[in-house]
Amino acid sequence: MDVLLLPLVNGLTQAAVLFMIAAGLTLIYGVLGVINFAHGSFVMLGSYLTMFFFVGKFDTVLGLFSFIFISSVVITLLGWAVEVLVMRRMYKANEFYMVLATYAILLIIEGCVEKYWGASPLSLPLPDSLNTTISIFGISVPFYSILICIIGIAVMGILWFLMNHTNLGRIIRAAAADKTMTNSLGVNVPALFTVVFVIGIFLAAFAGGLLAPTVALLPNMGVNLVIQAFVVVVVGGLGNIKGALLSAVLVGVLDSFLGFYIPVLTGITSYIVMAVILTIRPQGLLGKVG
Amino acid sequence: MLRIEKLNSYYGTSHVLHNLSIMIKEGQGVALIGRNGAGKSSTMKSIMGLMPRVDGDITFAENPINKEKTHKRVRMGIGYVPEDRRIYKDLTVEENITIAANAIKKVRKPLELNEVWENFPLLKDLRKRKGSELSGGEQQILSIARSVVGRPKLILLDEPTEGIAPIIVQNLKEVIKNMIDQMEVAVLLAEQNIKFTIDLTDYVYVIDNGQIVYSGSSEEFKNREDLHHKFLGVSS
Amino acid sequence: MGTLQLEGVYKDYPGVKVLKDVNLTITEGEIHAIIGPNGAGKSTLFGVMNGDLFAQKGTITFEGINMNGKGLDFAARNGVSRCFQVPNVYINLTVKENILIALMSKNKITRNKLSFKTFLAPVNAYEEKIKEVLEEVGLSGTENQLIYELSHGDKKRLELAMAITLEPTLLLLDEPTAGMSPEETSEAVKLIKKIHQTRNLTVVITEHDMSVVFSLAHRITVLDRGEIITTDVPEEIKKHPKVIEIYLGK
Amino acid sequence: SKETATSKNGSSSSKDNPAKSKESTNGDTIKIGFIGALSGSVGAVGQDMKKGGELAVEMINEKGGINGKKVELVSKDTKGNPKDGIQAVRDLTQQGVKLFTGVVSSGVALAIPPVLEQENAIVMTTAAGADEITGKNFNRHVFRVSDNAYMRNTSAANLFYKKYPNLNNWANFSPDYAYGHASWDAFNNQMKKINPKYKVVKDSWPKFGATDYKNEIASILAAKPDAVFSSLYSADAITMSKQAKPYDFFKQIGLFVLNSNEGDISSALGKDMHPEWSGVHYYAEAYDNALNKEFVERFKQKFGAEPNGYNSETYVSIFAYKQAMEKSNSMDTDTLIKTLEGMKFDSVTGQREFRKEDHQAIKDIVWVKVEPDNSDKGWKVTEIEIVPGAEVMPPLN
Amino acid sequence: MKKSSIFFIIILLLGYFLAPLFVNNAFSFKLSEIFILVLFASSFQFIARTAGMFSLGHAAFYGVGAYASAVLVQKGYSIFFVLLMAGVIAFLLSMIIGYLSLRSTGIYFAMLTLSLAQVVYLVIYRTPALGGQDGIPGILAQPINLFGWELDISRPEKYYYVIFFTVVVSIFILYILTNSSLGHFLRSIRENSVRTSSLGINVKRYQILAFGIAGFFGGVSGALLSPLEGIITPETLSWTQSALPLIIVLIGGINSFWGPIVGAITFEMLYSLTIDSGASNIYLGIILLAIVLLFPDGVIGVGRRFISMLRTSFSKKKGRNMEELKGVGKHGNSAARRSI
Ligand SMILES: Nc1ncnc2c1ncn2[C@@H]1O[C@H](COP(=O)(O)OP(=O)(O)OP(=O)(O)O)[C@@H](O)[C@H]1O
Ligand SMILES: Nc1ncnc2c1ncn2[C@@H]1O[C@H](COP(=O)(O)OP(=O)(O)OP(=O)(O)O)[C@@H](O)[C@H]1O
Ligand SMILES: [Mg+2]
Ligand SMILES: [Mg+2]
Repeated sequence: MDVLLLPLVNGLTQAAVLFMIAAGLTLIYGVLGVINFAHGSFVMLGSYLTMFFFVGKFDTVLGLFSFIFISSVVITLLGWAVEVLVMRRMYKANEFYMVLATYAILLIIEGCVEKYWGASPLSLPLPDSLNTTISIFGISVPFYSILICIIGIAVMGILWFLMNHTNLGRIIRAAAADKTMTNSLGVNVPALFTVVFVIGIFLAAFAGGLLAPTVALLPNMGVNLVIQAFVVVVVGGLGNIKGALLSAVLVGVLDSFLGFYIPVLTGITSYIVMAVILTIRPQGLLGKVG
Repeated sequence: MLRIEKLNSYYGTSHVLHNLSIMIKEGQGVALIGRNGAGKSSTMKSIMGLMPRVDGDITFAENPINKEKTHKRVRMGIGYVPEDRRIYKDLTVEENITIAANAIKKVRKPLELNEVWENFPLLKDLRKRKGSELSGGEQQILSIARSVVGRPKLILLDEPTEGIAPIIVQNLKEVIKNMIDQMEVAVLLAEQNIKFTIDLTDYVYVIDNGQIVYSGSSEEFKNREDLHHKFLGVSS
Repeated sequence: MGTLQLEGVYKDYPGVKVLKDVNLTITEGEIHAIIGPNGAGKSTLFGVMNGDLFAQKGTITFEGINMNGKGLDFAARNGVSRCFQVPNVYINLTVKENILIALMSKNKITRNKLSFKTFLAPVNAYEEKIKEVLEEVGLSGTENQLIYELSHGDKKRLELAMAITLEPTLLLLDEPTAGMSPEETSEAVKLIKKIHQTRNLTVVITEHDMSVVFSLAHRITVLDRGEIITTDVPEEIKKHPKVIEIYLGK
Repeated sequence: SKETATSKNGSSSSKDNPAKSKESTNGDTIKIGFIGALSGSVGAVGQDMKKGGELAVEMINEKGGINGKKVELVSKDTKGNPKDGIQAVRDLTQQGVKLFTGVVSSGVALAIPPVLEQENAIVMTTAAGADEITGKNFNRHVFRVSDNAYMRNTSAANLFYKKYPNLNNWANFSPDYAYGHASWDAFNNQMKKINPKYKVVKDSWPKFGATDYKNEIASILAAKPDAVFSSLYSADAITMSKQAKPYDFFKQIGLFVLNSNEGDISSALGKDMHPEWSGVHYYAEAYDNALNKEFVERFKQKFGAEPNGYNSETYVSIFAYKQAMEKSNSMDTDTLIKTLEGMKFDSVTGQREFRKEDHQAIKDIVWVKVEPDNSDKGWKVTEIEIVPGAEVMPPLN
Repeated sequence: MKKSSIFFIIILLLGYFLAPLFVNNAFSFKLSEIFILVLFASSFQFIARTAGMFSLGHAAFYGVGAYASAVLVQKGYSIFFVLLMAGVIAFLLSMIIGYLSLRSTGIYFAMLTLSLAQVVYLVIYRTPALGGQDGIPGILAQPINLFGWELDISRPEKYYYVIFFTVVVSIFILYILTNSSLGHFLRSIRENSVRTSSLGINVKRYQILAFGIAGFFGGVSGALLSPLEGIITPETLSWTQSALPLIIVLIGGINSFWGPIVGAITFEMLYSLTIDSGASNIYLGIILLAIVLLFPDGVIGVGRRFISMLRTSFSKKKGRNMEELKGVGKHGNSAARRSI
C-alpha cells in the first residue's frame, strides 16, 4: 500500500506547485502571446523574499503565510513594472524576440539575487508546528506536503471560477483569441494584459514562497522549475488552464512513480511524457487544433 | 455626429488615405462605396484607431477622438464590424455576445440577450455553437449582432455581404434597415454592392485611391450610371 | 480520364455532420458549379475533393487514384489544383517569386531538367516562363510588385496563375469572384472561360454570384446542409422549386 | 578625453591590463594565477578559495616575498565551465603566469592539463575531488594539495567502523553522478574489506540537483538502516535535510555521515541543522600548531570569520609553491615540477607530501561531529577526528 | 553578390587566415571559438531564417557532434573523416528529432525540440561509457598529412586552420543552399505552407531535410569543438547552449546572412569583457534587453541605419530624407517580424 501511496502523495505535491507555476505561464502565453522564460525567476524571488522577510522573525505558521503573501505582493509589483517597462513594448514582436527578452530579464533578476544574497545555497526553516508528518492509511506523509496540495486545489478552484464565471475570465478568453477585435468591442486590452501578467506573476511568487521552506534556495533554482512548468504547459495545451492542471498531475505523478520504481528515469520522465504526448497530439492534451 | 476632416492615413511608408472628409448625422445611413483597395477598410480602421498612423481631425459627438485609444472610442458609442468578421472561434455564440455587452456595461446599458435573439432570430438556434462551427454567413450575422449589443450610436459595417448567399443577403438587409430605422443607430456602410447599399442609406461617399471622389444623396447617385461606371467599373 | 468521382462521402467534424452521403461525378472537360447556402458544406466538399480533408466514409477518386486524405500536395502532383476562398498567396514575396515557386515545383514534379542551373540560380532559369504565365492571366508588368500592392482581383489572378502553372487537369475554384467589383468579376469570368478552353481543363467552382454561375457552368450541383439536392444544367436549376426556396429566393 | 581614458586604464589594477602585466613579470613580481568558479552555482566555493590565496600572498609579501620577489595573485572566473577554464589558463599564461592554484570543479581540472602542457605551466588544485585527476588522467603538470574522493571515503569507512562497531546495516544516499559514485565505491569497498558484518540495506541514487527527496527518504527509513552514508553536495544536502526533518529521519537512524560539509551546509541550515559527521578538508580547531594559529588569527583579522577548508587549501598551496621556489631557487617550470615531486612541506594541517608518482598530497582527513544546539548559530562541533593520510592513499597503478 | 562585397570577403578571409601569425595563442584560441560559434549559429539560422523553424534544441546536434568527434578522434581517425562522420551522426539524429517535432509548429515545435534535446542530454549525461557527468577529457587531434606535409594539429594555433577551413567551406555550402531552389522551397513553406503544399510540395519532407542539414552543420561545429578544448562535457548539450545560437543570431541580425558572424564576434567580446566582473549575467541581460527593445535588427541593423544616416547627411534633400529614415527603421522592424 505505502509503496503506491507515497509516490502518489509526493507526485501530487509536486503537481500542486507545478500547476501554480504553469497556470501563470499558460495564462500569460494564452493572452499576451509571451513565453515567459523569466517566470522561474519570479518563483525564485518568491522564495528569497519570503526567506528575507521571515527568517528568525515570526516563527509561526501565521507568520510564514503572511510573509509568503507579502512577498508575493511585492513581487507582483515588480512584475507590474516589468510588464509596463518591457513586455508592453514587445507584444507586436515575434515570439522569439520575446523569448529572448524574458530570458534577459531572467539573467538580470538572477544576477541581482546572486549579487545581493550570494551564490551559496540558503535555507528557510519551517515552523516546528508544520514540521511533522500525519498518517494516512498507515503511512506518514509530511503535513506541509498535504497543505501544499490543499492550497494547490484551492488555487485551481479560484482560477476555474475566475475564468468561467466572471466577466474578467470571459474577457481574458476573448482577448486570448483576438486582441484587436476585443479592443474594438470596448475592452482596454493593454490594461487587461497588465492584469493577466500580474496574476501570473503572483501565482509564481506565491508558489515560490510555498516552496521555500522545503528546498535549498539558489539563485538559479527557478530555471529547472520553469522548464518543468513549460513541459506541463505544453503537454496540457498552450493557453489552457484545465490542460495545465491535467498535465501537472500527470507529469508530477508519473515522474514520482517512475522515479521511484525505475530510478534511471528520474528527470527524464517528464520529457518523455511530453515527447510521447506531443507526437500523438501535437497540440497538447487539451490544446486546440491549429 | 461623426465628422472627419482632412484625414491622412499611412501603413508604414505607404500613404493610403488622402485628405478625406466625411460627415454622418445621428441615425443616418451613410454609404462608403469604392472598388477593391480604394480605402474603405482603411477609413474604418482610422475611425476606430486601428491604423498605424493617422493625421487629421475626427470628432465624434462633438469630442475630438483622434488621440483616444480604441476601447475609449467604442465606449463612446462606435461599433465596428470588420470585413473579416473576427468572431471568437472558441467561444459560443452567446459568449461572443456577452463579452461585447460586458465591455461597455459600465458606460451604457447593453441590450438584453433576448432582445438580441429577437433582432437576429437565426442566432437563437445557434446559441450554444462555437464560433468555429459557424459558416461564413452565420459568422457575419453574429459579428453584426455582437457590435449592436452595446447600443452604439454609430456602427461601421465593412462589406457585410461579402461571401453571403443571396437569401441571407436579403435577411441582412432587413437587419440593417431595422437598426437604422428602429434602433436609431447611424451606420457607415462600406460596400461594393451598389444595389444593396443604396436602399439602406440616404447619403453616399465614393472613395477611390484613398480620396473622396464624389458625395451626394443616395437617390441622386442611384441614377448617375455614369458615376457607377467611372468609379466602380460597372458596365450596364 | 479527368473525371472526379465521389461515392457515398460522409464528413464529420466533432459534433457536426457536414457532408452526408455525397455522390457526385465531375466529368472531363466540364465546368461544374457547386452552390448552396452558407454553411452548406461547399468549402468542406472542396477540401475533400483534393485530399486536404479526410472523409470518414466513402471514396474519392480522381482518374482512378484514391484521393481521400492524401494531402494537398498529393492531389497537386496528380493534376488537381485549387484556389482558395480567400486568395492564398505568399504575401511577403513579389509576384515573380510567387510564380517562381510554382514553376520550381512543377519542375520537381515532372523531374525534367533537374539541372545545376535550376538548382543554383532558379530565378534566372525561369525568367521566360514567368513572363508567359503572367501574360496568360493578365498580370504582365507586375513582376516586381509586392502582394499588398495588388488589388484583390489581382491577387486572385495571381493565385490562378500559380494553380495553372502546375498544368493541372482539374481546377477547383472556391468563390473565384468573391470580393470583386463588378468590373473585376466580369473579367474574371472571361479569364476562367479562356483558361478552360485553351488549357482543356475540368473546372469546379463554388460561387454565390448567380450571374457568374449561370454564365460559366455547364452543370450545377446544389448542396444544402451537407446533402445534394440536385445536379442539373443551369436552365433546370433556375426553375427547380426547392432550389428557389432554399437558395435563390424571390 | 582619449588621454584621460588611457591614463585611467593605466592606473587601474594590473590584472586588467596585459601590457602592464608583461612588464612587471620581467621585473620582480611572481604572478600566481587563481582560477575557479567565482560566480554561478559553485561561485561561493571559489570566492572562499580565493580569500585563502589572497591572505597567503599578503603574508608572503609582508616578509619580503619569494626569493626577494613580490608575489601577486591574479584571478580569473571559470564559472565552473571547462571552456572558460581553458580560456582562463590561456589568458593568464599570456600574461606570464606559470603557476596556478584553485579550481573548484573536477571538469575544469580535467580540461586544463593539455593547455598547461602546451604553455608549460603548473596547477595545484585545492578542492576538485575526482580520483582521476591524480589517477587515470594523471598529468605531470597537475598537483593536488587537498585530498580526493578515495582518501576521504576510505577514511570514513575506517573511522566509523572503529568508532561504531555495532552499526552494520548501512544505507547509501548519494547523488547519481561521478563524484557520488566514486565516494560510495570507496566507502563501500573499504567497509566490505574491514567489516564482515557490514550490509547495505538500501542503495539510493537521487538525481544530482534534485529538489524532491521524499520518496528516497521514506524508502530508506523503511529499510531501517543503522547508519546512512551520503555524498550529497551543497544545495542538495540542504534540501534533503529539510525534507527529511518532518519524518524524524535523523532521529530514527543512529548515524549520518556526510562526506563533504565544509561548514557551508551547517551554516545555511542554522537552527534546522541535524546531527551528522561531516568530512572536511580542514577544521580550524582541529590543529594546534603554530602555522595554524597564525593562519586563523590573520584570517579572522582580514575577513572577520573563522577560516574553512576552502580557505585553507588555497592558502596552503601558495606556501607550497613558495617552498618549492625557494628550495630550487628557480622559476623554471620543469625544475619546479621536479622539486614539488616528493616534496615534504609544513602546512596548517601538519606535514604534507606530494607523492612522487601521482602528485597527490599525502594529508590528513578531518572528520567533525556536528550537533544542533541552542546558540544563535544553531549548531556546534562536538567531536573532531583526524585520520592520517598515509593510511588511506589510493594504490598506484 | 556584388563585386565589391566579394572583394571585401576575400580580404577578410585572408586576414583571418594570417591571424595566428600575428596574435598570441590565447587570442587565436578565442578566434577558433568564435569560428565554431559562427558555424553553430549559421546552422541554426539556416532553419530559423530560411525555413522559419525555431528550434530550441539545437545544442543536441552540436553536443552529439562533439561527442562523436571526441570518441572518433581518440580512436585515432583523421580529423576530416571525423568531422564528416560527426556531421552524419548529427544529421541522422536531427532527422529523427525533426520527424517527431515537425508534427507541430511554432512554439510547440520549439518546446518539442527543447524536450527531445533534453532527453539526448540526459542520456549522454547518464552514459558511463561517455564519461557521464565528467565527460571525456584528453581529446587530442591526430596529425594530418597534407600532400606529404605533416601538420601537428594538436596545438590550437595549428588546429586553427582546420577550423578555419571547415567553417569557411561549410558556410559557403550553407550560402549556396540558402539561395538554391531548396532554399526557395523552404522560404515558401515558411511564408505559407498551405500554399506550398497545394503546389505539390511535400512540406514535411522538405522541413525534415532542412532540419537534417542544420543538424549536420551543427554537428560539424560541435565536432570542431572537442579537439580544440580537449574535453567535452554534457553541458555542451544543455538547454542554455541551445539558447546560444538564438541569442547570437538575434544580436547579429536575423535577417542577414552575416548575422551569425557579427553576432558571434559581438557575443564573445561581451562575454570576455564581462566575465570577471562577477555580474556578467546582469550585463548580458541588459545588453540583450537593449537589443531586443531598441535594435531588433541586431548589430547589422544598427550598422545599416548608421550608414544610411551618413549617406543622407551627405545628400542634399535633407527634409525628405529624415522621413525616409524613420521609414527605414519601421520597415526594418516589420521585415524582421515578417521574415521569421
Ligand atoms: N496591412 C497593410 N499594409 C500595407 N498596405 C495595406 C495594408 N492593408 C491595406 N493596404 C493598402 O491600403 C489600400 C487601401 O486598402 P483597404 O483595405 O482600405 O481597401 P478597401 O477599400 O477596404 O478594399 P477591399 O474592397 O478589398 O476591402 C490598398 O492599396 C491596400 O493595398
Ligand atoms: N473545423 C470545423 N469544425 C467544426 N465545424 C466546421 C468546421 N469547418 C466547418 N464547419 C461547419 O461545417 C459546415 C460547412 O462549412 P463550409 O465552410 O464547408 O460551408 P460553405 O458552404 O463553404 O459556406 P460559405 O458559403 O459560408 O463559405 C458549417 O456549418 C460549419 O459550421
Ligand atoms: Mg476592405
Ligand atoms: Mg465556403
